[in-house]
Amino acid sequence: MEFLHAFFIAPFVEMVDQPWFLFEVLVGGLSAGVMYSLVALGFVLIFKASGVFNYAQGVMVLFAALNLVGLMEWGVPVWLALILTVIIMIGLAFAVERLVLRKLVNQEPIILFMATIGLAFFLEGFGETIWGSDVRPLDIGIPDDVWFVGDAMLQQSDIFAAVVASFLVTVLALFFHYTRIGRALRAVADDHQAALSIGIPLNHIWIIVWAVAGFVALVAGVMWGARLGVQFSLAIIALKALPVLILGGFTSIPGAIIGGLIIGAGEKVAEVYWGSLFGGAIEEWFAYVVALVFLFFRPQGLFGDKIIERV
Amino acid sequence: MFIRKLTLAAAGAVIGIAGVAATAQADQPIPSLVYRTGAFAPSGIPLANGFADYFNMINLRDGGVNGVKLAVEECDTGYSNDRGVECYDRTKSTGGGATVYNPWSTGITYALIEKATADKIPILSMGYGRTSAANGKVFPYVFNFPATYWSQATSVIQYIADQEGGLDALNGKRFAYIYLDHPYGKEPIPTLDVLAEKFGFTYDKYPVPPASMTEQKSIWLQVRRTRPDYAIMWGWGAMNGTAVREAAAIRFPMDKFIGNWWSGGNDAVVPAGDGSIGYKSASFHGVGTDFGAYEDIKALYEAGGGASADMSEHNNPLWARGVANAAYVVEAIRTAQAEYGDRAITGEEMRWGLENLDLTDARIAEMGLTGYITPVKITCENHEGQNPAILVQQWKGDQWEIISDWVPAMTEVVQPLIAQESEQYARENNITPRECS
Amino acid sequence: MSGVAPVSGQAERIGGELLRVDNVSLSFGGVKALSEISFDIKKGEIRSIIGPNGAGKSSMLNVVNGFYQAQEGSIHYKGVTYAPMRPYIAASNGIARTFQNIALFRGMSTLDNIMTGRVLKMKASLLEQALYMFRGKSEELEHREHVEKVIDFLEIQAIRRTPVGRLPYGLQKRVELGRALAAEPDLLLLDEPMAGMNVEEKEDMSRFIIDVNEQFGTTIALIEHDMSVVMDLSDRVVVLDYGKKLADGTPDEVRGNQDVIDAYLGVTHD
Amino acid sequence: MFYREAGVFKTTYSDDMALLPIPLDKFFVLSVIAFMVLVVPFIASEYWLESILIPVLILSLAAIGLNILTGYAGQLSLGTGAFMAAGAYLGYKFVTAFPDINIVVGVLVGGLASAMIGAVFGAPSLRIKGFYLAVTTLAAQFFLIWLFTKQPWFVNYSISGVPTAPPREIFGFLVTGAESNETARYLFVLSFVIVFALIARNLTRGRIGRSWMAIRDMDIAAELIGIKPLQTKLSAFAISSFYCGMAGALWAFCYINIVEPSAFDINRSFQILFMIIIGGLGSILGSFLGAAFIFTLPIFLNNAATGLGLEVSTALIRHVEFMIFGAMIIFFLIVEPHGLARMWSIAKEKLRMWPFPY
Repeated sequence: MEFLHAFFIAPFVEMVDQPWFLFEVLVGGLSAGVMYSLVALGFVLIFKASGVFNYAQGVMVLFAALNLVGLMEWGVPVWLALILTVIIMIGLAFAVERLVLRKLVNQEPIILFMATIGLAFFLEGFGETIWGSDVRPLDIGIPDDVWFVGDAMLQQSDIFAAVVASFLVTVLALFFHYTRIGRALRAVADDHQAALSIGIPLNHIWIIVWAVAGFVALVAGVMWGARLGVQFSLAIIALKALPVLILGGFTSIPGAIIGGLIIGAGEKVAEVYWGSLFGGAIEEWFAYVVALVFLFFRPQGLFGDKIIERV
Repeated sequence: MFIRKLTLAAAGAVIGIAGVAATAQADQPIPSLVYRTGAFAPSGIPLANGFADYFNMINLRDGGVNGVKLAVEECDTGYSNDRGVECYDRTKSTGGGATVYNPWSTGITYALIEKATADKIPILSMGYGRTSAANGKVFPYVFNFPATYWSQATSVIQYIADQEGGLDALNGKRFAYIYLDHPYGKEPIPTLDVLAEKFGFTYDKYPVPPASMTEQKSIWLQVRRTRPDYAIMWGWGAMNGTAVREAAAIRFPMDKFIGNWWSGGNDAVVPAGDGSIGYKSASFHGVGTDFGAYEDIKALYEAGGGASADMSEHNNPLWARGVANAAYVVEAIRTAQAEYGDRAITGEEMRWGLENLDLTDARIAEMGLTGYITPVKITCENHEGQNPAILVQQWKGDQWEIISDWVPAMTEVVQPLIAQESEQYARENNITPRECS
Repeated sequence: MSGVAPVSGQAERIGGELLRVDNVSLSFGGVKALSEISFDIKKGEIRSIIGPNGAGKSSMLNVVNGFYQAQEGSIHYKGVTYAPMRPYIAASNGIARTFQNIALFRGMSTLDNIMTGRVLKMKASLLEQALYMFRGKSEELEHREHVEKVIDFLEIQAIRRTPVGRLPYGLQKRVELGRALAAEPDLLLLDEPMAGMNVEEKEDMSRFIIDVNEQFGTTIALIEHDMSVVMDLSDRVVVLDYGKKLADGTPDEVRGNQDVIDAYLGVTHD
Repeated sequence: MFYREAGVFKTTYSDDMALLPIPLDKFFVLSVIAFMVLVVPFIASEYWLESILIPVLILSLAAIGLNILTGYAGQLSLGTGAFMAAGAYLGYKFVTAFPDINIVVGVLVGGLASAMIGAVFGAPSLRIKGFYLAVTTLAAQFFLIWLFTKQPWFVNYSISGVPTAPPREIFGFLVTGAESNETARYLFVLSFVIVFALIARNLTRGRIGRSWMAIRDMDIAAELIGIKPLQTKLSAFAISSFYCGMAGALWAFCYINIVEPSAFDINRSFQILFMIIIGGLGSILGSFLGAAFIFTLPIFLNNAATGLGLEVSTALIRHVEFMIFGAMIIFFLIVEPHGLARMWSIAKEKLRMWPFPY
């Protein structure tokens, strides 16, 4: 009885009692969600264009951030470090296409998926070999003051992250709609033959899309690194992008964003209001279990394409 | 179906044996269960460096302890319990048998107590591990001087009371206890429960899962809502830096945020930048490079034998702790050698050395560590030492500064708990406590 | 098509109704794939379904063995009415099939593929299988013997141990037929068994179909594009176009039907 | 021309379907088993038994488990660690609740409990597949580990949450706990592994194994020939988890001697996945090869560095290890998706032809 009360009634009473706090929790959750979204976005880009489920996206985020921090530690100015990191990520795209994707073309998706797990491990080891495994603070001048909205305290960095994320999404949307390459990428998602008929070889499409995903990873890495510091153990958190994808659908960019926000806000609300009931730390698995339950009802995700099986 | 494995195994065997043989028999093998990789590396690296530096300095300066070279053999545990056990098994018989284990992890310590006891190798869990192992009658092979977690918890509460104007002022106070969800973080909870009841304060527990310890947003949101009078932290690895950072972000008053001595390294305060100024933590040794023996360590670095990539790391209390730990080990070896002769001693002899360790101020001065490590005297029944106490240090933005005198533990609270827990352990495991006369 | 023996002895070979499709309609998201189709299949006959591409032939077979569930109509099989049919019911009541695009288990050997055809007849418990004792062993042996007969019948002894993914197309088709035969079906659904084959392979396959029908008395429903094969093999033919039934009758009747001729020659409907 | 099958004529299907139809193979396997049982305990050092053979054998068992699910039934799982944990914690619970019942039963109960949990988390596999399923197995990974860490009931309310394995005997020999002799533990683990490897072999070549592979290769066709997808997938999940659960219980009881969560975290799940990819998907032999390879590679690297007199930091070795694993996964997927097991059979084929090139 007591448990039922604590589960069904008390949390809601609290929410109504202290609306400013609920607001803060939601904002905090959404800002965590933006981070998931940024990782998920990279997944979606690659999945749409090449059908590859890139498990390594989370590690790519950290790899990009680590390169940036590492270069900055060498005294490279921020702008140059950013450019160099983008070049590194493009180089990575080339290497992945040449050494991995090209050799696994026409393999089953699950094989490619496992190959990206291998890639994730390789990148992690490679990044740590070069840069070491310390946690590195990333300071590129993202504001870290607070604003008060009524009683609620908002972190400027959270707002900043949200702004950057929406900017990035807008840029990507424009890129997909108004550039030749962008249109080709969309075409290839629907039909590989169609893309070829536009005159862009499939290999190039792959390189481009991995490079774009690398760029998204860098943005995510910067936001993330500024908030939590840069180190590879964050890859575990980056894994949360997977349930986000299930929620949002594997092929939908808006899905990745909205899925991320739902997961982020949901897990924070669950943890703050219900966590202590179960001994805390339920946000470890909350996202995955939500995804699991969701799969029973809508396997294609909120915005994904419906799966039709044929013989 | 097994044969291929055997071929592989055989290939490994050749190299495996070569590896084992690399440590010469005459040296004193000192396994070091480090974690230079993974999420706990930020804390583990300075510890491992300080630990190695002191031994190597002794080798360089004195040619070892009475002519016996100290051979440090590192094995990376990643702070994971099972890999700690693997490392133990892997290193326990190298070079004529391990001298003593310093697991650098409460979880690994718990995992090794029975094994090491069966193998007759002592464990020195300096300021961590199983608190009730302070009872040397039940745990002859485990040492946890100069203070245990339970003692530390009482000292921290005592310190808060001192700040607030006496133990009575604790009544009605609310604390937040933020801890790594690991044997380490759970260890002081029974004591905190006793203290809460005794002094009438309450505390909320916030476990931080090791797998995602850099994501603490929801914890600090709750701290912000409950507005506790003090926040106490048992954190480690990347958790420390994140916690201090998040605390700064919600504008939690830093001088009311007290970490235990493992949350008092540079890794805890650097990530938050200026936001962490004023953060406090416990300690049980000095900090900085202002001690006599440091000249010899500098010589080691000049000779190219230092472990730290950057000597600025030596301002980190965790590096100092590695040095302190090594210094205790060296003194225990000396003690054992005085009894058994100047040669590489066995684990069993080392146990005797630890149990008869009597490190006086005079001896500490000879070592050039005055003000750096604290005197201890170990007896057969008490493996925690006689006067468990903490220092409180505060982060000033570029360095730590000791801001308190020794805050003694409430031994009257801790001792009965130790007795009770260790006796229960003895009962459950059919151990007859030995006689100490 | 020379070389295919004329069907003989129809009178005693063909029995009563085995399966009847009643007013079946099937649509995918608003697009009608089949509308109000009815026909029957008699015991022991070779029944063909023909029609241009996209006529709904494969969908028809899929409805019969329950892979697609028709929104309307019912399937009567061996005197029982199913609305709709379910795959497991179909398989366990003796309906087996092959597929237009080969649906073999590519990672498994020919032998194992055909053995899977016997799966419904094997009853050994998990424990018996785990220990390879009692029924776990005896069953394997017993069914292996049957499968070897199928292998002999289809003349594929030499590729017994080869993973089917490595076999040429024609042989894969044959293995797939073998898998269906291993189930000792009462009704065998063949979806374009000769697609993509050369003349010799087609002759072989035709021979197997006739032999199956004659030797084992298996009823066969066949989709095929090659008209001469259809006309030679079939007892009766159903013609579909745009999901509708155009004609139904003996090969000769169908051949003379004006609608069928129009459909095949591409005359626009008006 | 020493290794050959020519001249071996099988006159019954029974002979042909024997576990090892080629006499030389049979002789070979039997002698390896005999060697492992009769010779190894006498020649292997404590270090070898305790730090290499025991863990490799246990991990082989877990790899067989995952191979049943992923290699045979085609369902990718990233939750192997959690299913091992289920076996370890529930096995521990059972063993401490019924101290008089034989430890063998304890390990089996751990396996059974894990099998049930595996079946529950396998349930979504009916509707989803591929990486969708992989994500739900991550749910199992994170949820179960959380559950075992958070609920003190699972560890009998031990303060540290890291209880030690209780000492238990078989035929008067201690086989678990810190006091037990490593040879006894080795033989205990080995007998489990031999028995269950044989059982796995029987299962995978029989009806249920063919059903698994049919579902893996083409689930729709499998359903249409009468293989029930739900039953087949769930049986794969349950049996796979049974193996993993036993491996988890053995890991806790006979290897690290403690019951604790970090041994079963997501890295363990990946480690075992790597074992089956490198060893060979869909191969029992490959499970052994992969386990031995992945487990000994870091030790090998370590000793190689020391042996060559290189001053390499422990951290660097670990990082290099990650790189090598990652690169090898990609390499094997590209060059030899059937892993070491296939390389072994190619070698055998070569041996059969030897000394002729064809």
